[in-house]
Amino acid sequence: MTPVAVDQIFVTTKHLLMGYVPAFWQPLASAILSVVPVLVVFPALFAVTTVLERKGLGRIQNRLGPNRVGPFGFLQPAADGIKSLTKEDVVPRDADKVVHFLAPILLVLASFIVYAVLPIGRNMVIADLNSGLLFFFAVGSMVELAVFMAGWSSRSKYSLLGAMRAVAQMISYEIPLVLAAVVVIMAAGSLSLPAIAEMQSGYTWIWPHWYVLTPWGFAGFVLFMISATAESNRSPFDLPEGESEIIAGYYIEYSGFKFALFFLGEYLGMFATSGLAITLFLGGWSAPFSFLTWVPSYLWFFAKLLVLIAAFIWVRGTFPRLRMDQLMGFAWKFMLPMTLVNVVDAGLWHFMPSGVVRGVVCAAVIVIPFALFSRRAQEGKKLQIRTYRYAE
Amino acid sequence: MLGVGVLKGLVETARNFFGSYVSEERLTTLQYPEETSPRIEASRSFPFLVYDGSDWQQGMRCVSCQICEKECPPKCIFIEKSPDKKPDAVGKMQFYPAKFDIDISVCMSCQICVEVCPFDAIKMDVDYNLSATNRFSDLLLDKERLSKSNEYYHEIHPTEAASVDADLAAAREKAAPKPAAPATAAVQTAGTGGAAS
Amino acid sequence: MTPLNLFLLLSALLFSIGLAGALTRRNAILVLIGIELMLNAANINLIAFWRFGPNPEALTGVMFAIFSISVAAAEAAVGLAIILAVYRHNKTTNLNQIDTLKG
Amino acid sequence: MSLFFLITAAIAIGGTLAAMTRRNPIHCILSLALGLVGVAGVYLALGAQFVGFTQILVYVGAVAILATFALMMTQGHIVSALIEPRRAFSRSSVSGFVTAAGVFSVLGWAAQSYRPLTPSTQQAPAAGAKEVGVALMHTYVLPLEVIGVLLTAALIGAVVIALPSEEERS
Repeated sequence: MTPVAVDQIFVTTKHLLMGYVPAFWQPLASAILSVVPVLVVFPALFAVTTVLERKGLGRIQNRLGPNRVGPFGFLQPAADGIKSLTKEDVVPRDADKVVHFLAPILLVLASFIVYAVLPIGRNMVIADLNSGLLFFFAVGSMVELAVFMAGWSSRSKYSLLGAMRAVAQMISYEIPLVLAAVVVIMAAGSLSLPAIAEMQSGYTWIWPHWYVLTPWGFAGFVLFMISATAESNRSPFDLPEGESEIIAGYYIEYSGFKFALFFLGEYLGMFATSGLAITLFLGGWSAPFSFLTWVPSYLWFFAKLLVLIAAFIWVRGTFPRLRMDQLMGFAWKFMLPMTLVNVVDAGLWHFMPSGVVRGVVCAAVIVIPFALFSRRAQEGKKLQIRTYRYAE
Repeated sequence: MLGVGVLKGLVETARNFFGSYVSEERLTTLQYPEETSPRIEASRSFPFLVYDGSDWQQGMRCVSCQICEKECPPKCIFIEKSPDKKPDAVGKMQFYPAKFDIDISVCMSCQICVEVCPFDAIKMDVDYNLSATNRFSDLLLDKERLSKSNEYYHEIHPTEAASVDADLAAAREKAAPKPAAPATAAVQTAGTGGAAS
Repeated sequence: MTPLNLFLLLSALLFSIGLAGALTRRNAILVLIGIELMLNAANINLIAFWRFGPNPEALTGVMFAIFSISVAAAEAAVGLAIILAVYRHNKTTNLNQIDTLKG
Repeated sequence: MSLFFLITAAIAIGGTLAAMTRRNPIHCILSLALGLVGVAGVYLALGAQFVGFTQILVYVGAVAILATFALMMTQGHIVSALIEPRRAFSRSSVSGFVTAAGVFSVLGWAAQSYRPLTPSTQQAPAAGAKEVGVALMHTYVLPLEVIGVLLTAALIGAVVIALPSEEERS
């Protein structure tokens, strides 16, 4: 088989299967054939990621991590799933039963719908909407509502505090998230994610045309990933959960399988934003070097996804949780101005003639404000190695 | 500049991550049920009752004075005095506990019962594998389950047990001139045997 | 294709629901929500007439709807800020109890 | 008549009806979000993708959340204060319903008596991001600037209004 045939094997298989379906049922069959793999692959990835995350975090803290269930502990998610399925489903007596029940469902639903516009490989996207990116952010904003529903309906102080924290945080970080993505829209001139991925699939000598390799693209990627970490409530921005203060935040009153659904929704959201970052900045399904294009495109997508997941785990194992005022200050005083500067930088890149001068100028336009902002941020703060005093 | 500390932190955790695969001394984890850490002599878990000799009912050092019951902060000890008397470790006729229960789900391992016991009858155990399926009856230890021999005590806390045996032997010396009841002779020899080992 | 009449009927219905809510509810926030609903009903009209109108390439209706959405967003922000300020004075958002102009 | 339109219209009507009739304001806001998603679906049925997704982004992501925040910052801590009393047949509500019914009958009569119109193009004209952007930057550049000024003014104005005054803060 030629590399192209291997690359398109899922697409051709689908077309082959569609040939056996009567014309009336074809739209439905096509939808099912496209949707079911996504519904299978990403939850499976969730299961694998939980093990990898726990093992990775363990190694970062010089522990072993889970290693009992199955070979090297890789059947741990099955054990966790059985456990959460057999646990009692507790609903607080004063809870708003309907909203309490709908919240995890809405969360998982919103996290799943987002995958409709993500190109997983060449010609592999469920719905090629010409406002795909807008769709992504629009559906992503429903997660906030789900989180609020979960927190409010539980009728618990902790969950309400956690939900309000989470919503405030997600709204604050949605602005830098969208503004960081705007530079790519400016460069690509399209909101369709497959088109954006296609735009980056060319090569100069062996180097790809990924947006991350430009000054504004790199800055945009870093800003996007920071905002994505905050959007998916992951450490170091996980204070909606804040075990030490508000126990588990908005899902404290959930147990059993609903709790597992929250977990699933959170991880699916993380995969989706990582997938979006890959599509916007890391060239989607395209190979990193021109001599590697024979590897199927979907493998590249998942390889990049795993790398980003590893980065998320690494960051989670490294940084302590921020304080609420630090979190908000970081969003409004650093992220937002930096993304606005980045938008200006992308415009500059677009209108300057290509060459070394352009690269230097555009890099300077990013680096100088960054240095200024970081000096502002550290002004008046005594940064020193903390000396520990023990109680006497 | 902002971000340098972030990168330093990332490098540190990466070093931990890869180091845990390379160097053995980084991983301090023990695979618990298969391997256990070496026992430390000073470790303590929950109280037990010491008896001398081989018969736990005869050799019971406890004279049911109920000081530990009164002193216990969480009140987890329950003692019922016996109607009759039997010779104690020193050979004096004393009461013995008809019932001696410790609820170790309540016990907080403070060791006050050991401190206040004038007869060296209650000591701290080191066993920590105490999980049980029934939280009521399995965690309420009665007299029989609490009794452990002096040899066991020597095994877990050798230094402490030796000094306790020396004290007991001295007390027995003082009590020896008086005519001892025939039944205590066996206990006495067993007690000295324990001290010698 | 759905006939235009249905879109207009839907829009009229949503407008009436919003109007009824704005007239009958006592909570200031819900009155504001009713007004938002009426704006949305108007937007349906704009989009429907753009789609069925003679010159859809000009995007007039879409543009009007986009501007209307942004005006509605601004209105919601200012309106809720006013409600917060009023609440701080009167300790209520019930419109029946907010009956003085003096702060 | 397409199935998609029927479903979205049903969602829109159901959601907005619930939003205006539920007694618990939080339920009202949540059902309003649902109803506005339905309205966005109606936009999609009309082929206006960009406006539909903007609708979800603005109303579900921003306005509904803003309304919940306003509710929480005013009386959210008292659960019983949130629930409105049942008074469906008071004078003011009856007059409100009558007014709304009158408006609906007039509007509905106008909509029904409209001569049936078919779209001039079978396929909806492209109203994606690119076309909207071009239109915004050419034909509608003045309204765009005005909207920008309006939004900035609204942002600053909302902050100034909502901030507690000096004596209240001390």
